[in-house]
Amino acid sequence: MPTGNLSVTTFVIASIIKIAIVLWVLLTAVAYTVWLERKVVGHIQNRWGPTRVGPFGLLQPLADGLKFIFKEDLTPPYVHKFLYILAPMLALSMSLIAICLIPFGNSVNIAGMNIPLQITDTNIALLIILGITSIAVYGVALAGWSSNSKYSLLGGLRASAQMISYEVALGLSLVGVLILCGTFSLHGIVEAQTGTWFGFIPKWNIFKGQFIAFFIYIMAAYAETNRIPFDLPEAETELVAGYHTEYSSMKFAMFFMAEYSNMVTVACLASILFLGGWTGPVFGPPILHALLPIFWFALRVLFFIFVYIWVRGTLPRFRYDQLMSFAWKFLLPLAIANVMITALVVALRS
Amino acid sequence: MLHLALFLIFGVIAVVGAINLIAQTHPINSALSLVVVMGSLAAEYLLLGAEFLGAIQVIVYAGAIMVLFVFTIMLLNAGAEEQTRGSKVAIIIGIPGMVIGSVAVAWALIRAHTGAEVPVGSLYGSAQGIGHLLFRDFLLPFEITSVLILIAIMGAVVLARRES
Amino acid sequence: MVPISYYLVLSAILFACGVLGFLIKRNVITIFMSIELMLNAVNLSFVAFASYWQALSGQVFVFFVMVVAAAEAAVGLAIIIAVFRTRQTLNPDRVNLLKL
Amino acid sequence: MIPSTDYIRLLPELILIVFGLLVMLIEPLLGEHNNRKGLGAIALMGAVLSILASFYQTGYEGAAFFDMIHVDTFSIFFHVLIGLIAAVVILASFEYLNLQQIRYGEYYGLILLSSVGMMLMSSAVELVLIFIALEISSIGTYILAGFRRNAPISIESSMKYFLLGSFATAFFLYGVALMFGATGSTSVYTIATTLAQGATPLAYVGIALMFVGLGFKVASAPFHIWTPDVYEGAPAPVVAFMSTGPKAAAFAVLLRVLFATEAPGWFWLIWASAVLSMTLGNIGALVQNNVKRLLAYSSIAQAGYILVAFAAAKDIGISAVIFYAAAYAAMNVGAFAVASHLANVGEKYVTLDDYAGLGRRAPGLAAVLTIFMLSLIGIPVTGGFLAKFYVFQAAMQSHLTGLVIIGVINSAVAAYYYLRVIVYMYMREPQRDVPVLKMPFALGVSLAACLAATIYLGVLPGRILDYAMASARVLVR
Amino acid sequence: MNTAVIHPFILSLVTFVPLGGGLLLLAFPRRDRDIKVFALVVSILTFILSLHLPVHFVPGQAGFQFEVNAQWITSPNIHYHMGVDGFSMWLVLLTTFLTPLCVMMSWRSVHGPVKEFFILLLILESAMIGVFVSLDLFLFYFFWEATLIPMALLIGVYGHERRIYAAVKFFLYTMIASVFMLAGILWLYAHTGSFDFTVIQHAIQSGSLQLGSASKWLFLGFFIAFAVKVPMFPFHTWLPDAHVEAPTAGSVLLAGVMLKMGTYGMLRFNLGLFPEEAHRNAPWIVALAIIGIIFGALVAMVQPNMKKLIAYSSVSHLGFVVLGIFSFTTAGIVGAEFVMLAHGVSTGALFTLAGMLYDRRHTYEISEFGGLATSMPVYSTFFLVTTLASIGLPLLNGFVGEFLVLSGAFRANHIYGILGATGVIWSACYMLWMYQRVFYGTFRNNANRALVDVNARERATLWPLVAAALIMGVAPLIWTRAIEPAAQAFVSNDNTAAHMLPGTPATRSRAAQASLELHESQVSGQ
Repeated sequence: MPTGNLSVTTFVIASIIKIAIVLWVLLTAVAYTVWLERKVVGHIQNRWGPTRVGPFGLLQPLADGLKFIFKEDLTPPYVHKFLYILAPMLALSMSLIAICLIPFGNSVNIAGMNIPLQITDTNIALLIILGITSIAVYGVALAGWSSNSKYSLLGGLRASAQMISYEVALGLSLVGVLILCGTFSLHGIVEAQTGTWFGFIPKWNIFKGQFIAFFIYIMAAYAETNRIPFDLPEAETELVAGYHTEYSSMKFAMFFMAEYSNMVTVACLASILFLGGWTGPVFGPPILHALLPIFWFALRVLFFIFVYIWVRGTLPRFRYDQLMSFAWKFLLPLAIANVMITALVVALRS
Repeated sequence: MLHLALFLIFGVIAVVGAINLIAQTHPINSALSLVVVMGSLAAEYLLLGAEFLGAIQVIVYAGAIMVLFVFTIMLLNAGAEEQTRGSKVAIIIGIPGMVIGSVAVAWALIRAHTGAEVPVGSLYGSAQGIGHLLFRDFLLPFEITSVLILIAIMGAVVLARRES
Repeated sequence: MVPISYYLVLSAILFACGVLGFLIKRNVITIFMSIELMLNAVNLSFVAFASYWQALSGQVFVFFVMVVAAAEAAVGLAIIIAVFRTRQTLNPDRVNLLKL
Repeated sequence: MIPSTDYIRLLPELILIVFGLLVMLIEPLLGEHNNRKGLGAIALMGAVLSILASFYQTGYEGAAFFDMIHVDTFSIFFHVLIGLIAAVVILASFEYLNLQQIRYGEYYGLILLSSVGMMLMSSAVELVLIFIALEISSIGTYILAGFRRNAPISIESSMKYFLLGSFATAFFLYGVALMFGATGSTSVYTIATTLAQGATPLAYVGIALMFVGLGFKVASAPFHIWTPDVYEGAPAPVVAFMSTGPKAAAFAVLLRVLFATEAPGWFWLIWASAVLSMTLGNIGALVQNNVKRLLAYSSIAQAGYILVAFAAAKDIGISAVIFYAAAYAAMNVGAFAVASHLANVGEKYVTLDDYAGLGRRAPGLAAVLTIFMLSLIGIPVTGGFLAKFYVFQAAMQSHLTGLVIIGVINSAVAAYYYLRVIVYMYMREPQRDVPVLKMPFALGVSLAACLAATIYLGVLPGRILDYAMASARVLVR
Repeated sequence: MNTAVIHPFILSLVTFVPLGGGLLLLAFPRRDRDIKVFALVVSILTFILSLHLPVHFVPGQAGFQFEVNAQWITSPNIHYHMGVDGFSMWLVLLTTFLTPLCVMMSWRSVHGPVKEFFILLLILESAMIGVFVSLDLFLFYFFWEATLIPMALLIGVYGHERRIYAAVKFFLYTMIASVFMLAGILWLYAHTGSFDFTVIQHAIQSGSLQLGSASKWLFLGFFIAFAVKVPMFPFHTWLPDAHVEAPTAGSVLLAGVMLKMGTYGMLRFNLGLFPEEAHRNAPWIVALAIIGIIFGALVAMVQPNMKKLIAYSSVSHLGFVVLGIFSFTTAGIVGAEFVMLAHGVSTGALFTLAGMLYDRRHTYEISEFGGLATSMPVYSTFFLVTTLASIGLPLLNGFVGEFLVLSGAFRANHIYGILGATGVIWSACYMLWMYQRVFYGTFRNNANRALVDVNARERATLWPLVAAALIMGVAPLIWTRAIEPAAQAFVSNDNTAAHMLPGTPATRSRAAQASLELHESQVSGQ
């Protein structure tokens, strides 16, 4: 939707440029997240991780990518062909669409034009992201079903059950934030977190009493992205590789990318919702004014991704029943309690 | 113009999806067709300015209800449906009834003065607006809905639980 | 600029599709999906009429319909699972202990 | 802020919700081997308290929650009626649950919570709330129908009920949508003022579609096909509940929707549906051998009689509907309570042959069932007689001679199959050995209550009739 | 003691004492003897109470006596309105007279639960009395329907082999027919706002209620209900079945009282409310009645079964009643009423006697008997008297009624009289032939040799019946005194109606006319 002082043409052009940049950054980030993961896990396990391809193995992602592209693309017999192909595309495209709604910073002035650092800003961005992530379940579920393999099916079943279950807790954990900020717009949420108490405690939501919500969100997000300790849908010891057992080559790469880009999205959201987004000390020349928020934001995202990897290297996998009861019997009541307390406090204060 | 084009595109998608829902024999195809219908309806809602509803439509319908359907289909490993003859009552009463009903609705719609064109988003269904209504005028239904959901949860547990 | 009646006609068509599906489909889950399709069609009508009357209450109604549909889906699928467990079929013609 | 009187106007529902939750919360706290019969007592207490609360409401009539509900004579009447039905059904279930190994907590919880829906249906004046309440009561009963989980027919009946019920709900909703389109409002009284300025075709079709939806709920023809199957498969006390409670509530909604809105163009719909219901119900019942199916067809026919009163219209017709709903509840709950007791473990004994010789084996039970049957036929001294008489009289008052003739002929035909039950009980020799359990105290109390209500309505209907008349006047204003 | 105090309550008492007794019986322990004694006491008490009616009845007074009228239900406007005139009073007495006898004759012959039998019997008595004393149409219908169930149960539970078929047939026939009456009643209420018989009658007579084309249907609605109950010729098929299968007491009450509910209804409602229609329809009704007389007699003649024979004879006798009613003459109507009473007594006696035979031999087949006069002389004597009474021998009760009916019929139309009179001859044929086959000749069956004659209880049952038959034959004036004014009221109402020119808007009863004249004279006098 044309906004501010931009004409339609410039809006379209700016959008295309933004999309290109964001996608490029995202895909690179995804690639290097994989590298980072291998590296960090390696160090946690007293290994080196990738070292051969490029300095510190920095070119490893490139090699991986090449390998994916040139692998033979196998389609097993007896699969439901249409859905089998659709599933990874669905998964990847949903995760890419989600990132479009994430703002990376305030708007910047380029050549007299006020361009927001975000592909789309809507009033209900958060809702749309929730909607898209809920659609993403189809990718996993359909992959599991269409492969016509029992491992895949079980993985798909687990994935969809798990994602639905944790989505409830995830959604509820956001309600506290929404009550505090009073908007669905991610931009608005960040703006509501600017400023500090006593000059040094930032007014982030996590410090406004949403730390329980924050932890619920983190845990639910791990489950939503099928990460350890909630990676039962692809638990290799039981299910070979879960829903993507039968996938290979680029189709497998799509799932892979979808998973990591989801991680990035989730990390971005966590930063925006709980840690103040791109807020931070801004100083120096105008160029720094423009870049520093992006830097602060990237820092937070990086932190979350690191935690992801850290957790993966540390924690064992849950059992399936533990996973479910954890969601319904622990996270959900906790989230509801958090919502109620937050609402009560807000109501009493006003 | 753009509005009409978008309406037509999503409308056609919705109708095709609906027909596909009936035409497909495998439930999972039907389910996905329905998801398509729901998605295009979400777009229609946006065209009508109901932005909150559009999002909720995707989250609740496509993202929750239909996932449940797909989940159930997978769980039961339901195959393509058998072509049995079906209930005679349904055919004898249902089809003529449907025809009569459609004619009646069509007649009513033709006679109703709803040809008015309403500009895009003239009624802006923002989250705030709906929220205000929900927590004021529609407070009681909103609260009572919790009873409904409680019953549904309880029922689902009771019915689907395996007897020891 | 799209006349409201276009939306209503679309809604009516979808509703009719739902009814037809309910009548001719021979799988309980698909039959249930047809019902969901009908509810969706109704929702579109509500939103269109809400625009027509400039009354937000029509949209609120849709909100409630969705909640109810979700509750219905939970119960309905549980029932279907239970039926499948006892009868090993989803064909309503074979679920015939009670003659219709 | 919401004034505190609003909560009083919602008090019966609130009490039911609290007790419904209480029952469900207490059950898991009891150990595996503890006696769970106390749960029934708690549920009963909830129902009774809500009835008392309904009586208490008489001092607090008026609208509440931003005109969502109206508490008036009409709604209080239905509140009390539904509360009584729930209480009696709970009483009648004490032994049954034990016998059929049904879990107590959920059962009582569902009964109480779906009663909340029914009560709200009778007081709601906003289609949104009516819809939600309708769904609460419907979904509750869908689940209850499948509660005999080790019996495939029970879950099958639940499925049929669910599918057709939701189908009907969709029609109801479409009707509401068109009504909203015709008037721009979903509030019954706003709709009334808009419609008073002239109705569009949309309103006609809307009313027709809403009637289709509600017709399913009250099991009136041609929307009745689910009834026999569902009633046969569902647990007998649940059938007692769902053949009366939701039906009464749906009739209340129908009354509000048709009369309070002064909606146009439904007369012939109702007329045709009444004739069809009576005829198809009675003809269907003639050949039934299963008592629950027989009663199911009978309930279709009874819905037809009530619709006759609808056609009669205005205050006298409305009061006839209200009175009939009460009488019908008394006799039908009673009949199903007896059936549930005789059905024994696994509902094995539900055919007429199993009732043969009951007059000798269990004279008391047989006598009670006889009275309920006589009431269903419409024999004097019972509520059924006066109810039917009142209905036909109302129709005659509105010069619907044709409808009355069809109705009275139907009620004469109906005598045959009700009589068959009596004939089997007293005049046939038993074919096989059918054990009759000792009558538990709670069931005895519930039967006595139904019996007392049936006779009371048949002999001293004055107070209830006056009350029904007052309710009717409130409704048409 | 001033017995007038009791006047407003006497009808309620008579009606509800048996019901109260029946309800008390519910609480009784299952000791059969106590139950029987109690039932007997209650029914005799009712009879004694009902004797109050003829004692305090004022024969010359027009209208209803012992009236009680109280609002029962406000909306719809239903009154608890009771009262008797000459017709209904005697029918009440007939009922209360027969019931104790029924209790006595059932002393040993109940096959099934005894307690319920007597409860049903007492409830039935209440309902039947209620039918005769109700003056509110709703109340009338209420009791009318209420008689169905106890009777159906008496037949269905305590009857013989094909009892279920008979009970269901009886129930359905009468039930289906009576709903037409219900429709009629509702129509009348819808147009007058009242169920009260007198109010409606006045409304019709004064012309404030224009029946118009509906009157035909109203007449037919009421008529069908009553015709089935009587039963008139094409509707009679339930009667033989019901009689054959019913226990003795059931047969007695059925023939003795319940059939009279039909003829009473015709008299009270078809004639009372729609005199014009009655006149218009009289030809075919009379034709049916005569067919019933002759057909019933002929069929009775060929019956091999004693009870069936008596049942068909009832069809024949009740034909006389209808003939009398629709002759529209005072003599005919008084005769009709008298035939009702006489038939109640004599047919009751016949069924009682047949029942006694059944108790001994468990069969009703005439061919099984023969020569009983030798083994059971007393019984034979009773039977002979009753047979003669039924045939209509002068000095016995049957004669008076039939004579009056026939004279009335003659006055109306000679053909009616002649055809009706043949019925008397037929009845002599079949009754005497039956008597001859059963009591005279040789023993065809050895079982008959050892039959025991009537015992004391049975005599106690029979004596009142025979005595009543005699008294009614010798002193009919006791009865007709009260009946005649009521009959005259009908005929006079009728005449005004009959003489009215078609198209005249309002009908005025002669009484109304008279009061008008009186009023005018008073005005002019002042």
